[in-house]
Order: sequence, then structure tokens, then C-alpha cells
Amino acid sequence: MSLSVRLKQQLPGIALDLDFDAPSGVTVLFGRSGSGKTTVVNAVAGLLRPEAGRVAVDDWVLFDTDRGEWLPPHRRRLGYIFQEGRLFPHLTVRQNLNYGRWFAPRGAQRENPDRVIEMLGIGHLLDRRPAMLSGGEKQRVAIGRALLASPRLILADEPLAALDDARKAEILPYFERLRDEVSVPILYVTHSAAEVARLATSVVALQEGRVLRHGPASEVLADPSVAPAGVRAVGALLKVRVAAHHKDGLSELEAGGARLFLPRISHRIGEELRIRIPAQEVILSNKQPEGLSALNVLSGQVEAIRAGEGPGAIVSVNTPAGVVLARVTRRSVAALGLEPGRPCYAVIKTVALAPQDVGGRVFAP
Amino acid sequence: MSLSVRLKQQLPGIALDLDFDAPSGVTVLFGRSGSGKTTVVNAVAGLLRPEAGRVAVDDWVLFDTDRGEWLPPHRRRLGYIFQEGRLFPHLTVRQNLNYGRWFAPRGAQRENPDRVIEMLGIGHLLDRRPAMLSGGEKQRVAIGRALLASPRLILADEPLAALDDARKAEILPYFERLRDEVSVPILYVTHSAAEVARLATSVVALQEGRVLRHGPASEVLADPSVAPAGVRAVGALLKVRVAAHHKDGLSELEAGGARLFLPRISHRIGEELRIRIPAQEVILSNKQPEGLSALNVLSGQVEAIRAGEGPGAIVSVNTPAGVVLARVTRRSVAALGLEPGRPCYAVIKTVALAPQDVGGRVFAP
Amino acid sequence: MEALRLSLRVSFWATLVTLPFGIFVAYALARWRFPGRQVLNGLVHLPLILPPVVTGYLLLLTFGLQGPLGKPLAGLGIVFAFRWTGAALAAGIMAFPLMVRAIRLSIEAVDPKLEQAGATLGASRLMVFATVTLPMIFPGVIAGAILAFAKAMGEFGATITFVSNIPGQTQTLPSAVYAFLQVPGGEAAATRLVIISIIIAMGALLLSEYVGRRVAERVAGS
Amino acid sequence: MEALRLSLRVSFWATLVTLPFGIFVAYALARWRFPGRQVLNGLVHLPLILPPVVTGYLLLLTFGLQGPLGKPLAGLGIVFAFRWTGAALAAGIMAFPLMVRAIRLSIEAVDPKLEQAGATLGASRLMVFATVTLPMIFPGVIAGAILAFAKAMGEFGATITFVSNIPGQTQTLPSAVYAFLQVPGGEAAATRLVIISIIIAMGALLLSEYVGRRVAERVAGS
Amino acid sequence: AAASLKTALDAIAPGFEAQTGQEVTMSYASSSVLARQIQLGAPADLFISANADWMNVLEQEGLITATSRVDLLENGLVLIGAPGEDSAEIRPDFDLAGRLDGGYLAMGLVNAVPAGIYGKAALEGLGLWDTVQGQVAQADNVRAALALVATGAAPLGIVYRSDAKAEDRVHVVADIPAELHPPIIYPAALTTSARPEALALLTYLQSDTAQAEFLRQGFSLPDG
Ligand SMILES: Nc1ncnc2c1ncn2[C@@H]1O[C@H](COP(=O)(O)OP(=O)(O)OP(=O)(O)O)[C@@H](O)[C@H]1O
Ligand SMILES: Nc1ncnc2c1ncn2[C@@H]1O[C@H](COP(=O)(O)OP(=O)(O)OP(=O)(O)O)[C@@H](O)[C@H]1O
Ligand SMILES: [Mg+2]
Ligand SMILES: [Mg+2]
Repeated sequence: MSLSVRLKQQLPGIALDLDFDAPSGVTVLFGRSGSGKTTVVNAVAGLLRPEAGRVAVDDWVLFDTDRGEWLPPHRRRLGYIFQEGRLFPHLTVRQNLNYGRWFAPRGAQRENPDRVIEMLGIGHLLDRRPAMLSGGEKQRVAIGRALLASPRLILADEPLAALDDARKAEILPYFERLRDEVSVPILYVTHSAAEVARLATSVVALQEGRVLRHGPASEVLADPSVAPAGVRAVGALLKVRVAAHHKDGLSELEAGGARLFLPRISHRIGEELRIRIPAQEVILSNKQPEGLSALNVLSGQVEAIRAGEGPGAIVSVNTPAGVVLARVTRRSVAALGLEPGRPCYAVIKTVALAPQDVGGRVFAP
Repeated sequence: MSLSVRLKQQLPGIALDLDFDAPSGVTVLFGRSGSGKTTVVNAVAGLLRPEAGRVAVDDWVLFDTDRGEWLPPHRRRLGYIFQEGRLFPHLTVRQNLNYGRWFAPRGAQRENPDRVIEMLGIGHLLDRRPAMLSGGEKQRVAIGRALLASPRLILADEPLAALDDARKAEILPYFERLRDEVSVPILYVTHSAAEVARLATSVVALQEGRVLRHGPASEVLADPSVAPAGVRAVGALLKVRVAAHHKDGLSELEAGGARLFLPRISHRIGEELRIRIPAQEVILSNKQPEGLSALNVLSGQVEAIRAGEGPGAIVSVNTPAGVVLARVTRRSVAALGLEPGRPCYAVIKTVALAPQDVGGRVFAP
Repeated sequence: MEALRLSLRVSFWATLVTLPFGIFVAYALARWRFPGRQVLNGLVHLPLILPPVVTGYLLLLTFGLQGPLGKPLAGLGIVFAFRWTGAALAAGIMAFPLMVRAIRLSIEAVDPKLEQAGATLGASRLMVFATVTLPMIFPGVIAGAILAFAKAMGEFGATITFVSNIPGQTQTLPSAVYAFLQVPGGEAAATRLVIISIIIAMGALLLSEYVGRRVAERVAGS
Repeated sequence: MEALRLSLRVSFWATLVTLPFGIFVAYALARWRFPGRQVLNGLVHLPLILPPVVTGYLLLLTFGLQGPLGKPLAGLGIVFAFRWTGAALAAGIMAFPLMVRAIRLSIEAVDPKLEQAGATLGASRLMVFATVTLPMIFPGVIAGAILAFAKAMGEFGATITFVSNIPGQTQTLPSAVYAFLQVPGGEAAATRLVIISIIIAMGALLLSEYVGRRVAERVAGS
Repeated sequence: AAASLKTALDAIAPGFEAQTGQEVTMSYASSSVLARQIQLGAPADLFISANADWMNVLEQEGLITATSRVDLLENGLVLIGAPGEDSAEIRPDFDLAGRLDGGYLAMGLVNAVPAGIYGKAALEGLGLWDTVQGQVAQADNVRAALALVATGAAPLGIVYRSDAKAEDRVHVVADIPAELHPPIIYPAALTTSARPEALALLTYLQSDTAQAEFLRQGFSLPDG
């Protein structure tokens, strides 16, 4: 299911004018504060009626100003997680969670509420009202409310911003599951590179109401000229297969014949995954390294060197596992004599591949 | 100026019972969602009247239930950045920003509004009302409003959560300046390890309303058993001096005779800084590494090895620059034959030391 | 006391029957923009501005046995003239502006963003109203109803003009008070009636405050 | 028309002078818990419940030339009896419950979190009220004032009972209407007056709507 | 003065003002309201009541100058109906209930408003009260009773002759004989605090010019 969005809208601050088609999966909207992300999401939700445009999920048209079509928000079967919560203050947490379920059509595929409640860790809050919740608790209830509405389209506007890392790590897999198993299209706003890397099928980078760059996550993330969330987000996405789980708590992945080790992940052996290798975390060497604590060494050839701003450069290295990006200083480029075609080794720490960067099943992005 | 806090308060969710003294500077409250952070901040602000407790900044007592003292919130000279913005909807951005200034005493040390507005990037929003701002814009105005109130105590509840990395990088130095130059005590809630590392003088880790661990930032962060924001936050803080700025965009730091390179920073030569080296980013080697793109190699001896949960271990290495932490797999520990007393090399990527991790002037923590 | 029972019945029904209209009109005035909105708004306020006698007279002209509305309604078996239903109609109309204003203020205070949230979760406009707006304006509805009830208990001018004063049918408490006040020496009896009506109205007031506060607390927490 | 000018003056002053009290009482009822709160609440509603004639009579007893308050006030040069000031007093008292209710509802809708934010920024309770609460309840204050003004324009029973019906002093528009209605053939003149008062009140209503909407828009954005 | 005298007094007052150069300030309300105000110190000079009771009360309390009291006017009661209604004569065998045909008889409040009190007395005198008692719609004043008939809400009503005369939409069905009810008298008197000019007005009201106007309005003059 693909999401296509075309919008034109004049706001006091900026002129929104954008057009993108996102394939099935998670489309991440990326961009600086005030660049128009929430406005786009609101237009898709039908809370804002743009001057001109069209939004459709496959051939299910949500609105189309040319053809005068307009589906009111309540007919769009949304699960909208708002940037500011918007819980119903007069209902308990339980009633808030159930709200969407009251209106879902009978035949709708239903989430299991207990499972969602457990994942969000809000079981002990069910009888409270929103005024008695902490900021993060509110946000979690809001996530639950949207997920339990049996949505056909999920809109998530910085859903995890208020949460601690541990809680994020518990919730992210859920979005992955929605993306992969239930295949609900998800439009997801975030500033977090880790979330982008993990969830995004495609990324739309916005700048002042326009699309700056748009494409599969792996491409956009690998492009230092976009770096919508700052250089730290640059990284490569590799397709891998789970090869083995070792006793010492490591899992072994296989990618094009090469082996990668990382802390134990829960996926089954044989499962296909994708994994993000932040350019930041890769060290290059012109000799086979020895005696290093880093367990992952991929040999390959320099494909290209792109100088970024400042003293850094992004070196792409063609390895059997795929293209790996490394962010190094220009001084190192010179010292190691790196240039396109030169063989080299990419060294990746085992623990740099924390489970956070392991995505779900692989899709053609 | 040190902040001392003692509180007892029964809430439906949790029983708050904590006691900590924080030295001058930034005290970061850390803890999972619902652990009581906002409640503590509210008690310090006087928005909540705890059953028992005492809060004082040096000998300026804000309240003390034993002695029956209670300063109403408006007499506390606060700059409170709320978790949920709380802008005045009927005032323009400019009026919101000026609100605290109306009530500040004449003699108060005043921030320069233009400077704050520029830093926050809200100059073009001054005549709008909050309803017409994006989420991040609101948050920035809320920060400005608090900073411009000439506060004697700053309370910041996840002030940067809604902002993109680039914007965060612009605002963080401002808090640093407040900490270092103006020496206003700051109580700061965040989930972000980077912010903790950069700002925190001391860290108070909360768990279910109690103090789990409390101490100087360098200690708490180096303790994997706390890892309040997940293992990724573990890292060492080193005191360094700016030694040189090189033409190729790198800056050179000196620490106990050892040299560290990192992308150009703006600090003057000779200035003392502290720098965070995330354990995550350090590779260990039992030989002097060669031909690596990483420019920073510190030689030293293994001081201790603490196995964390999972397959990892934290190795502390005593180097001339100070103790450096490295997070490696237990498999590597075995492969490299690491044990206390063994000499080894800590390899740190240049770009891993991005300016984000460079703190301001050094204080005795 | 017959007048008391009647007054209670009249006020109760006047409040109850007008409440849905009051909510509807308040919602329309607060949330919709339509031509004639200001006319409707003016019309609603009319009974407040007009001397009650005039309102009563207009009612008599419209809903009287020969009136343009009274006649067809009488054909349907709905007779207002000289019935307690007429007293309720008069009381309801007199109380209407108070009710609408209170409810409208509450509706305007509900954040449309919450209504939007309801819509994204699949609730139609009507359901959003029933599940979000209505519960949230409950204190306003209570306030409106209590104002209306109190007003209805005290209404006299329009009632007596419209449906006269027929013991057992339309002689409400205020009519009785009026009658006592007209004759020398009737003060004692009038005072008694006044005290009764004060007690009743205060009771209703206290009850409404209590209910309103309970609801507000439930929402605000703590 | 003299009655018109007088009515406007009476209503205007009645509204203006009671407004601060109305705001204060509404705030006290909405935000403070104090003993006697319910008594105050009941007292405020009293004029709504009582037949206007009774209210007027009570005013006459209290503020009349011989009344326990009227006498000392007269000594101070403040005379209500049979003056337009008395008409204003009666109108103000009759309108008071409406005003208080509207304002109170608005106050209850203001999020105390915003008031807290004001306090943390150094504003004392009074300043928080002036800079946060008051501007935010502006629509409610407008609504309260307009209700009060309309009520004052239409008030008759208490006025005529308290200060009689003296042309140029206390003969307000509704009293004049009453007088015309009492005599054969006075309907035409009464109708004229009624139409005038409708026009005036509608004008005030439209104005208040306009002001209220402007304020609301300013706050809501767009 | 009683409100029902408004038209007449408004017509008469200018003559008095022209003649004497005095300014007259009128206050019209119901007799009970005015009487109470006088009890509580209203600055009134002359009080004209629509019935004797309230005047008696004031006289007992010493608030009016008893010697100045005169019966200024009289009025009569009529039975009115819609314009097409047949005229009739009021007699004890008059089928009032039949005429009502299930409708209501509009009157003033039968134990509060003078016209109601008098009307009830008359019907009792005729022995008709019991037959219609349940069908009496009591209005708070005569004009309201008149309006009930005028708008067709009630087929018949009992009102003052002076009121019936001015309303085109009703028709006098029958005069009610004066002997059936106590005399309907409008007494006038000076208050004890009256200024001297008030006496001149009271005198003027009894002059021929004034009385002609009263007669034109349907009032009658007391015998003697
Ligand atoms: N008004 C309230 N009444 C009762 N309980 C509350 C109230 N506010 C918060 N709580 C409860 O108190 C606990 C602490 O809340 P607090 O807001 O301090 O958490 P927090 O650490 O700030 O969390 P977060 O990171 O999610 O904002 C939570 O369990 C919460 O449910
Ligand atoms: N209701 C509104 N009326 C007018 N302008 C608005 C409104 N809401 C937002 N804007 C402006 O439109 C622009 C885009 O806002 P939007 O909320 O889409 O930004 P965003 O990308 O979601 O930012 P953030 O990350 O800060 O939430 C901003 O410049 C903002 O000031
Ligand atoms: Mg946004
Ligand atoms: Mg919090």
C-alpha cells in the first residue's frame, strides 16, 4: 500500500507546496522545527483542508481538490498520535484507550488491547484520568489509543519524544510489527536518527514547506548533503540474515558472505533483517587490523569519497555485505591514502550494532 | 550556589521520598517515565506543597515544612520551562517573552532579549500567538520566556525534547553559559544522554520516587549499574585543555600529556573544557594500532572490568588523560586477554568526539 | 400546597424540555457560522429584553387558542392555553436565554482539538458531540439548567399574561405570591410562600453545585 | 424619548457598577473554598428565584428612605429611593446572578496551569488575575455584561416596586410599556417602545458578539 | 395614581399645568405597589387608588389627610365577548356556563385584583359563581383579562366598562348591574406630607373639564 501526497497551502509562516509518493511501510517526515511536518500530517488526517492537493492510499482517495472529493476525518480510519497528546480529560485511561474501538467497524482487524497495554506499561494507570498522569505516561496512552482504533493509516507525530530510551526500545518493535506484519501505512514524524534508521522505509526531508530530498531510507540517510537531522544520522543500511545465536550472548549475521556480530537479538535464525551501520561508528584501516576489540571487519574497496562540511568526509566502501559508509577526517583520508578503488577494511564495533539499530523484516525499499 | 532538596509526598502512583544536595551548576534529574521528575520540579517551584520536606538554594530557604516556611511561587524568582509549554494563549510571542520581565525586580541581572530571541530562532514569530506556532516553536518560546524572567533558579523539564538536533546544538551552549558565567542553579530533566553528558554537574537518578544514585556526572555516567538512560549513556568525562586549532578543521586537545583530535571547536586556545567519551565509541587494542583512520589513541592499563547485563562489559582504562571507559563484548575481553593491570590502547574516532560532546568550562564537579 | 406542586412541575418540565433545544441552539451559536446566526441569537435573547408581560402577550397571540400556532397544535391535541403546559411554555421561553448563554460559554471553552481527536478516532460529528463535547460541557449544562429552573420558579409576568391564573392548572407559586401581595394584609402569607420557594430553589442550587463539582473533580483529578 | 434615555442610563450604570463585584464574586465562587461559600452562592441567585415584586419590596424595605441601609446612606447623600439610582440598583441586583454565572463559568474554564505559569514568572496572585485570568475570561465577562444589560433593560417588576414609576426619574422603558398597557388604547405606544428597546438591546448584543469574537479569534489564531 | 387612570390623567394634566403653571409628576403603578411605597416614605403628594381598601389602610396608618379624601370616580363592570357575540341581559337565570361552552371566563384575580373581586361578588349575587367557578381564568389585571378575550383565548370576560370601551376587538355583551357588587370607587386623597399645590390639583380633577374627560373614557362620576 503506497501513500501519495500532494499539497499546496499558504500559512502565515511558510508556503507549503509538496508532492511525494511513499511506498508501503513507514514514511518518515524529517525536518527542522517549523518546517511543516505537523501541517502535512494534519492535511492527511483531514483536520486541515488544503487549498489544493490530493492524498490517497493506493487508490483509496482521502481527498482530491481537483475532483472535489473529501472524506471527513472520521471516515478515514486513522490512528493519529498527536504531537501534544490530546487525551480526553473526562475519560479514564481505559476509556481513552477504548475510544477508537467504539467506532471501528465490526469487521476491522483488532489489536489485542492487553498486549498493547503491556507493551506501553500503562496497566497500572487504567483507572486514572489524564490529569493525574506524567508527561510520558500521557504520551504512552495516546499511542495506545491510536493503535487500538484499528486504523488503516497511522499518523505519528513525534510519538516517542517524551520517553526514555528504555521505553522507546520497548515501543519501537511494535511499530515495526505494524509496518511488517499488519502492513498499515505509517506516516511518522521524528527528529531521532535512530528511529529513522530503524523504522523508515522511505524518508521525506522537508525544508520550509518543500520536499528537500525524498527516497528510500538507505539512500537519504547515506547522503551527507541532506543530513536532515545533523551529520550523525548518516549511515548505511545493510540487508542481512540471522545466521546463528552464540552462547556468549552474541548473534551472528550473514550478509553477502561476510559475517557480522552484535549483541543478542531476538529474531529467529534465517530471518532477514536490515541493519543500520552509522557512518559515525565505522573505522577504516588500510591493513587487516589485529588485536582490536572490534569483532566486525569487512574488507572492500573505496567506492567514493565525499567531503562534507568541516573537517570530515564520508567514505563509501564496497564490501561483500553491501556499501558501508564511514565518516572519517580528511586528515585520515590523506594519512591512509584512501582514494576510489583502493582496498580497505571497515572496522565496526560489535556493541555499536546495538539492538536499537536492527530493523524488522526486509522490504524492497 | 548549591541546591538542597528533601521531599516526602504520597501520590496515587508512587510514594515520593527523596533527599539530595546538588552542588553549584546543573543538576540533571534522570529517570524513567513516571519516576517523579516533574513532581520534584513542581515541588521546588512551589506549585505543589509536599507533605514534608525542605528546599533551599544555599541558605535561601524556599520552603521548610519543619519550620513552617513557605515562599509562594511568585517570590521564588524562577525560570520554569514546563514539560508542556504552558504559553499564554492570549498574548503574542513577544508578550509571552516579556511576561517575566514585567515582574522582575528592577535591579535584577537581565538577559539581553535580542540575543535570546536570536539563539532560539524565533525572531520571525514575535507577533504571532501561540496557537499559530508549531510544537517546537512553542517549546522555544517557552524556553525564552523562562530565560528572560531574570531567574535566580532555572527549572527545565525536558526543554529540548521537541527540537531537532541542529536546534538543540544551538540552544545547549546557552544553558552552558548560564551554568558557567551567570552561575544560576539549574534543575534539568532530560532523557538524553548527550544533554546529561554535556550539561550535568551532578546527576540524580530517580526510580519510583526515590534516589537511585546521585553524584557528580562523571561518576554516575561511568557506572553501568545505574545507566539510567540505557547503556548507551555510559561514558567517561575527561578534563582537557585546548592546545591548538589546525588548518584542516581539527582542534587539538591536551589531557595529561596525551593529545586528542576532534572536529574544530570554537573555544579559545588554553581554555579548559571537559569532554565526554562515550564507552560505546571506544575500541580497545592490545597492540599499538597502525593504519587506522582513528586519530586518537591513548595508551594505558586496564584498571577494572565490569560485566554488564548481556554480552557486554565495561573496561576502564587508566590513561594519562584520565580514566577512559570502553564498552566491548566479553568475547573481545577474552580474545584480547584483557585483565586488570594489562597494558592496552584505547582507540577513539576523531569524529566520535563531535562538538556535541564538548562541555563548557570545567568546574570542580 | 397545590401552587408549590404545580410550580415544581412547571419548572421541572420547562427546564427538561427546553434543555435539548438549549444545547442545540447553544452549539449552533457557538460552533456554526450560518446566515441568520445573529438573528437567531437576537431571538433567543428576546424574552430577556422584553417586559415579561409583552412576552406573555406575544405568546397569547401565537399559542392562544386562536393563534397561528395555537390553533393547529390544538387540532393535534396539544393545548397550551390555560393549561399548566402553557405555564411551562412561558417559563421555558423566559428561561431560555439564560440557559443558552451558560451552555454556549461552556461550549466555546471546549478545545476543538479534542473534538478533532475524536473525529480522527472514527467518531462522527454527532458522536464527537455526544462523547466529547457534551461530557465536557456538563458543568455548563448544569449551570444553564439551574439558572433556567430558578428563573422558571420565579417567572410570573409572562405566565399570568399568557395562561392566566387558574388554581390547580396555572396558579404557580409566584402568581399566588402576587395575589397575596395585592390585598392589604397578605404579606404574611406571601412571605411564607416566598420562603418555600427560596428553600426549593436553594436546594436545587446546592444539588447542582454538588453535581457540577463532582464532575469537575473527576475531570481535573485530585 | 425620555424613558429610553433613562433606561439606557440605568442599564449602563447598573452593568458597569456591578461588573467589578460580579467578577470578584464569580472568582471567589469559582476558585476559593471558604465557609459560607454556598450561602454567598445562594444569596447571589436570590433575585433570580424571587418574584421581582418581592425583590423590589425587599429593596424598598432595606434601601427605602426609612430602611436600615437607606437611612444611613441618605445621610451620606446617597439616595436610592425614587431616584434613577434606585432603578439602577434594582436593575443591577436583578441582573447580578446572570452576570456572576456567566463569568464564573468562564473562570472555571481557565486552566489553572496557566495561572501557575504566571506565578512562576513572578506575578503575584493579583497580577496573575489581571494578566492571565482576566484576559482569558474576557468573552465570559462580555457575555455576563450583555446578559446583565439586557436584563436591566427589561427589568420592571422590582424597579416599579422599589422606586415606582416617575417620568424622568424612574420611568424606564419597561415601566412606560407597563403604563401604556394598563390603559385602553395604549398598545400602539407600548409597541413602539418595545420595538425601540428591542433595537437597542439587539445593538448591544451584536456589538458584544463582535467584540467577543474578535477577542476569541485573537486568542485562537487564524 | 392607579395605572388604569393613565390615559385620562395624561389628558387632564396639561390643562392643569397650563392653568396653574405647576408641573405635575405622575407615577402609575398598581394601587398596592403605590400604597406600600407611601407606607415606606415615598415623596408623594396625591394618591388616587383604584379601590377603597388600600386607601383605608393608609388612612388608618395616618398617612393621608382624611379630610381631603374624596371619591373621585366610579366605574362599572361589563361582560364582554367576541364582536359577533349576541347581546344579553344579566339575570340569575342567565346561562353563563352555556355561553362559555367549555371555554374560560376571563377576569381579574378574584381575590386580589379589584375587578376580579367585584366580578366575583356580582356572580355570587346572581348565584352564577358556582356554575362557572372552575372556568375562571384570573389575570393579574383587567387589561390582561381583556387581552384574553380580545385574542380569542377566552370567549367571555368581565372587565371595567372603561376598558371595554377602548378595545375594538371585543363587544359588550351585557352590563352588569351596579347593585350586584360593591361600588367601584376611585378614592383620591392628599398624603400627610403633601405640598400645598397638590390640593389645587385635587380640586382641578373635580372640575368640569376634568370630569368631562373622565366620562369620555368610560368612567362615571360618583353620585353626589
Ligand atoms: N496530578 C497528579 N496526581 C496524581 N498522580 C500524579 C499526578 N501527576 C503525576 N502523577 C503520578 O506521579 C508519578 C510521577 O509523575 P511525574 O510527572 O513526576 O513523572 P515524571 O518522572 O515527570 O515522568 P515523565 O518523564 O513521564 O514526565 C507518576 O506515576 C504519575 O502517574
Ligand atoms: N495554526 C497555524 N496557523 C498558522 N501558522 C501555523 C499554524 N500552525 C503552524 N503554523 C506555522 O506553519 C509552519 C509549519 O508548522 P508545523 O506545525 O507544520 O511545523 P512542524 O514541522 O511540525 O514543526 P515542529 O517540529 O516544531 O513541530 C510553522 O512555521 C508554524 O509557525
Ligand atoms: Mg509539529
Ligand atoms: Mg514529567
